[in-house]
Amino acid sequence: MQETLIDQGLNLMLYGMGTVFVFLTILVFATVLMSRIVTRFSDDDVDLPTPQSAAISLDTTIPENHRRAIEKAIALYRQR
Amino acid sequence: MQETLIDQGLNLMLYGMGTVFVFLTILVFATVLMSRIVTRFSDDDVDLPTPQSAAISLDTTIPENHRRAIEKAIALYRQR
Amino acid sequence: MQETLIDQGLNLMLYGMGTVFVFLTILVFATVLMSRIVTRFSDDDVDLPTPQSAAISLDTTIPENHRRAIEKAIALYRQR
Amino acid sequence: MEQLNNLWLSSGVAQVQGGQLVMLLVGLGLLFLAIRKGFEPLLLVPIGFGTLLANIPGAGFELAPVFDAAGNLESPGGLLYYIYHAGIETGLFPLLIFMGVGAMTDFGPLLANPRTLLLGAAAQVGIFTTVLGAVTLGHFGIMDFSIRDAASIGIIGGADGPTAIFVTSKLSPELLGAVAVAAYSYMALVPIIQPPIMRALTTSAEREIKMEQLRPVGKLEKIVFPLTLLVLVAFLLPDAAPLLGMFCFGNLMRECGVVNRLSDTTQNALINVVTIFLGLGVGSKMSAEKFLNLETLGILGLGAVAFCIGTAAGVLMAKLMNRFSQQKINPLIGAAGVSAVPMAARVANKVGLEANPQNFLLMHAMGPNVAGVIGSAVAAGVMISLVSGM
Amino acid sequence: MEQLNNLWLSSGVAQVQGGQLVMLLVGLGLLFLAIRKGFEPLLLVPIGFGTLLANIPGAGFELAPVFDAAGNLESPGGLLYYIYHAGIETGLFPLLIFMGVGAMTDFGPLLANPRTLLLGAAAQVGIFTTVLGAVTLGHFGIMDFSIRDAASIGIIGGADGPTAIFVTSKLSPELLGAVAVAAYSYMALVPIIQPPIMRALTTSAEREIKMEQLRPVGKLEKIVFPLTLLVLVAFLLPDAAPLLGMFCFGNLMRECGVVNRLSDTTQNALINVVTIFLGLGVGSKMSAEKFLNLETLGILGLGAVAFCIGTAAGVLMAKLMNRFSQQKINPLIGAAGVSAVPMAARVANKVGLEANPQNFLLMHAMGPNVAGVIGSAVAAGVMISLVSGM
Amino acid sequence: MEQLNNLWLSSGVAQVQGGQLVMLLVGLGLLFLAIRKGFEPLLLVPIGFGTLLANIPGAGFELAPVFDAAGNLESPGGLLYYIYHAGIETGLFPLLIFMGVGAMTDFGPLLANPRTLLLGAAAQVGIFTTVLGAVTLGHFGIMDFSIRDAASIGIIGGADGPTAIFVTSKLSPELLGAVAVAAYSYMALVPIIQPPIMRALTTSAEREIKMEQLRPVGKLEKIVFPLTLLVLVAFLLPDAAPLLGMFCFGNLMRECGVVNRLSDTTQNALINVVTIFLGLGVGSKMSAEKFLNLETLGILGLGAVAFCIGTAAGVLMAKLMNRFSQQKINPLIGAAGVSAVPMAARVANKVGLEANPQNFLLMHAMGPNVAGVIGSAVAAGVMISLVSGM
Ligand code: NA
Ligand code: NA
Ligand code: NA
Repeated sequence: MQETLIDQGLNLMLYGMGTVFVFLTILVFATVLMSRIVTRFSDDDVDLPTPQSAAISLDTTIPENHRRAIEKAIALYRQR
Repeated sequence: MQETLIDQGLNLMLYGMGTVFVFLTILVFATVLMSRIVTRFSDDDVDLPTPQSAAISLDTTIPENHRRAIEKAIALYRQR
Repeated sequence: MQETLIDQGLNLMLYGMGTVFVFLTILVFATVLMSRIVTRFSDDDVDLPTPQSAAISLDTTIPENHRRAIEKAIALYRQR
Repeated sequence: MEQLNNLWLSSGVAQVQGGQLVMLLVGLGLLFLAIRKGFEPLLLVPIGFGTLLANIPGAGFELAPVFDAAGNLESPGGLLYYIYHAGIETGLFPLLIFMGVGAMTDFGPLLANPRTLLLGAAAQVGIFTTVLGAVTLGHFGIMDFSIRDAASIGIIGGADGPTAIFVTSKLSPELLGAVAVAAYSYMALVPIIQPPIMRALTTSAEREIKMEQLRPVGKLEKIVFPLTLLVLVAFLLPDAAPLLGMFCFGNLMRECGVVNRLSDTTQNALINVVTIFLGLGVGSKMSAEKFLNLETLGILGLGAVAFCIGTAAGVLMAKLMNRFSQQKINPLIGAAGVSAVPMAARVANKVGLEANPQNFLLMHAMGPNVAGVIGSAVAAGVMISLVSGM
Repeated sequence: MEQLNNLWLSSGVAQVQGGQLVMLLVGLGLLFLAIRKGFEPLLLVPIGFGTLLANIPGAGFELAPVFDAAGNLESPGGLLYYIYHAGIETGLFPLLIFMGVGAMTDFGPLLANPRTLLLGAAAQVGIFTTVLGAVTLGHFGIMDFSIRDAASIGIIGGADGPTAIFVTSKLSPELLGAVAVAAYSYMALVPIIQPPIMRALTTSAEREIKMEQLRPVGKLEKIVFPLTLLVLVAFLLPDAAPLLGMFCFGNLMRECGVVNRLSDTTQNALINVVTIFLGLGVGSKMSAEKFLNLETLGILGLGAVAFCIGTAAGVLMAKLMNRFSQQKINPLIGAAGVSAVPMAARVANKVGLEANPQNFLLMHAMGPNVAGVIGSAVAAGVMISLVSGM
Repeated sequence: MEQLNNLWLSSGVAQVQGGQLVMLLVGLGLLFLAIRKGFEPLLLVPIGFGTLLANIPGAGFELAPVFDAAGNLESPGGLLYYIYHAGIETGLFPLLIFMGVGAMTDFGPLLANPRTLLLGAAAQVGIFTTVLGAVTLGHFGIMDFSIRDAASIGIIGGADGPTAIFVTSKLSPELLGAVAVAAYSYMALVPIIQPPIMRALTTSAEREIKMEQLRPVGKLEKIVFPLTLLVLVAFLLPDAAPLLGMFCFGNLMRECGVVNRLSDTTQNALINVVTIFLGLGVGSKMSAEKFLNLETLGILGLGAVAFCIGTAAGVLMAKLMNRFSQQKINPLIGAAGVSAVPMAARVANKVGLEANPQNFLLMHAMGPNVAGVIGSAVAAGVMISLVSGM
């Protein structure tokens, strides 16, 4: 059966809009469920670990250049 | 007519240097003209608009990492 | 002569470990030698020249964005 | 004299065609809008300048490289050629932008009120009614739109630049310039397009609805959410996986707290470089024969319609949800579901403040706002999959 | 109805295979280790997420592009395909990472005490005994390991991620996922793996040895050292030149003091971008058929053995050196010779503090630590050269 | 024993050729100049190190990749191969550098005194007289220079590294190493080359000329200028459009004020990364057979001549302009027309201060200085166009 362009457009609208709604509705439930589980299993938010390790010298949380910028900012400020 | 290498070089010099001078001379006039028009049409320099919008979260003028560096610099300085 | 897999492994171990040790041993001597020569030829460490030049506008030791971050940090701090 | 003649023949004045002249004006116009009017300058400055470069007669910015029989380079291609084929035709640049956008997105407001995902879904109605409009124009021969073109035009209604570029570069590359320009222009026009529609569809009482304060969202929830979304996408809608996968990856880097240096670079150097190239690459498709035709007018018109319908659908969906729920939603935040992050959320806030100067809707509107990004990425995945099979 | 069927067929649930499901769990497991347990998150977050993306059924992240007969693109490839082939298959990403690592490395402690280079050499024993273990498993048909596979597995013992990825992508690309995961996991486990071995092989008196303070190292020495190393590599071991050459280049940019802006970018934006892509690219090789087999178990087991032997060899070498030298070395710093910078040096410091709370070994351990990087790059060069000729 | 023999055969000592040895010394010499003498270190450190890497016997840094009949990779290429072919052969790296340089350039002083554009034009005389010198050497068989080579050598006189690399990679790739080294070396030597010429051609009275203070230039003028320049290029000289187009694009991003984050990245991360790769790629062309020959000596000699003539022409042009104008120009700023930004402007300032300690010429000299960049880009465009047609 030959589909006209309009048929194709209608199909696209129907299935497309349907998928968007179904997917996002499922996502609503999944999110609510996830939040409940997560909130129950973690008593508090503070319990996230500080990372123990990092690759070679990559472990500074403040990037090197920022650290330097900061130090220079402070040094400059003091000089004044 | 077969051109010698020197002919080619002379041609290159003649047309090349000519183009450079003609182009930059025109640019002088265009620049003067542009400056006059621009200065007339904008009474003042202050009238440049602040941009109204930006893409998703891209609108912070101070990049995020700088902002953080700044905040850390200030926090560090205060601690001392 | 057909080599077994184990022969290949033994060869790899023998020549590999040998190369690692020979190379790093040579490097020990080369480093000691280099340090002696360098320490003799440079009376002091302070004599390294400050670079005289740089390409177009590339000569700021503090990258532009850091400089700006610093200036903003100081300005912000003062405002408070 | 021969050289002089060659120089003249190679000059732009001798080579220029009317179309190129007009396109140069279009490029200047885009720069004017971007710089003077503040229209999404991060994209429209590169797109506008790319338009200029691509339409310089004889400059060869979009020439393909030429190789001899042995595969050696005879003459290199133009800059825009390389950018377009390496980054846009392959889809890499939009995906990297999505990674960066993910790293910049805070899902906190959405997680505090997941129902607002439905507002992000509703606003995608704009996409699909526009598809219908485009096929109607095509069906009656008014404009030369195929189903692939219609899908690319519809996605403008998603109000999401990289998504629009991703879809259009896959389905209708020749429309890329017009679609991208329309998408970013209307995103910039959100503060003008949306408020009248929002006011028309709501009563003053509705606009004054105060929403309860959002609950605080824990770090762990924020870490698990992008993974939840990715798993759902993996099982239900793999067609949307490229866009949403990179989006979730960026967001996970942001939230997990252990790769801050990667997240920083993603949000700054990487996304900035890719933005420049993406814009130039889009500009390279702004040639006269592709842009200066009736279809472009159709695209601009349909795009405006898409934005209006999407806005209306978001507002109406919020009103519908209020029928069935105790916790009332201010319908203004429904308009933020079109995405256009963060502009649409600000507009909702502003219109809300007009009705009630104490009513701050910004954080509430951020939920549907980011939901709209997810919604249009889903729509993009569905359309690419369905249209490819048609 | 046809469309609905198509949608269903294109959904992940309809396409998923058992192996993919397990690999998705593996990916989530890696993310858990990286985020919750702090296992080398900079690499394991991208690798873990890449594993998820590569195993989404029907998402096509690792599909190759399709060209028509005229060479025009018919359908673009997936993101992970481009990343893998452009950056990992070519070796570019590991080399750029090495440049960045060089720019982050301070050779000062090594220059102050060059003898510690021998500790870095000794720790590579772990690599080669592991090779022997792998060929033994292969020889007796217990596992399907070739000599190329054995070399790739051995390099895990080098405790150096980019080196392991560089070697494996050249010799046994199909093992890349397992080898990279093993390498980074064990690097993260150094604080658990090493201390018992270190304590077992040393007496309390040995652990209490105080080392004399390191002499200050001049700027000029630091500038000349990478050049000395490069010249030695050039003349004695060109096979190690790609890795060590880029390492020396990065270090020279760091130390020379006149290209700080290049060094800064190398240590930040550049290495961060490459790290993200390297991780995703490795993840793309984490497919069920390549990862879910007995060989992976063998690789994980042999990798653990390699780390243990390397640690032991470093400690024992230090004890051996003490036999022949007046200036005693605390044997704990020998364990830092496996590299795993800077973790192994910290572990040496910590175990030393247990024995004598006044004894700070960190700077002393940094010498063998960076020596271990050189040592495993040398081993990598030798193995690639020898194995390619076998 | 066989392995031992293989190891020996693969070692550098067994493979090294005299030429490589000398080139390693050349590389070390470039690094010495860059680090110790401060010769344009941002380019000469990568070029020098690239020279070392390219001349390590057996390291394969510039090997091409090998593919089997089915198109699969058999052995990957070397790092320098990929860098050269992706970024230099295509012209991408010089163009991106030009974008970054544009984003770093302030046209204010030029806009305040547009006449100084003529000084930037005059200084390009150095380029074309050098072309003439090179073809003369070629014509009489003294050196083996074609017209393409002569154009590449002449462009050294433009005192603009990326322009020289762009032209040479298009016209005479085999001369790339020598031309780039000459260009950057002489740019670094500007403080030594220029002052004697400037003093010889001016009277003390001329050197003491005080110029009136520059008028303030508005933001809008700075925004419109790059667009004006681009439009002129588009219509009159499309051959110069690639270089000047990217230059204008960078400058527009800088001045327009609405895309600061793009401009920042262009001036920092992006230009730094490209600079590293550009330098390494140029270094890859520093092989013995291409560099160690009489032609290199000729190139170095002609390059020096080009700088001297360019300097002289700039100074004389300023004196000529003073004949016809009321507002006197200090002829010292004519020397800044060779570009070599910002070095030549500083030299003009310094020589001016010697004559009159109250006379600050720096800002006045920045006008001809940036005009010199435009001038040599124009010359580059003309030469590429004319030479390609010869
Ligand atoms: Na949207
Ligand atoms: Na190691
Ligand atoms: Na110049």
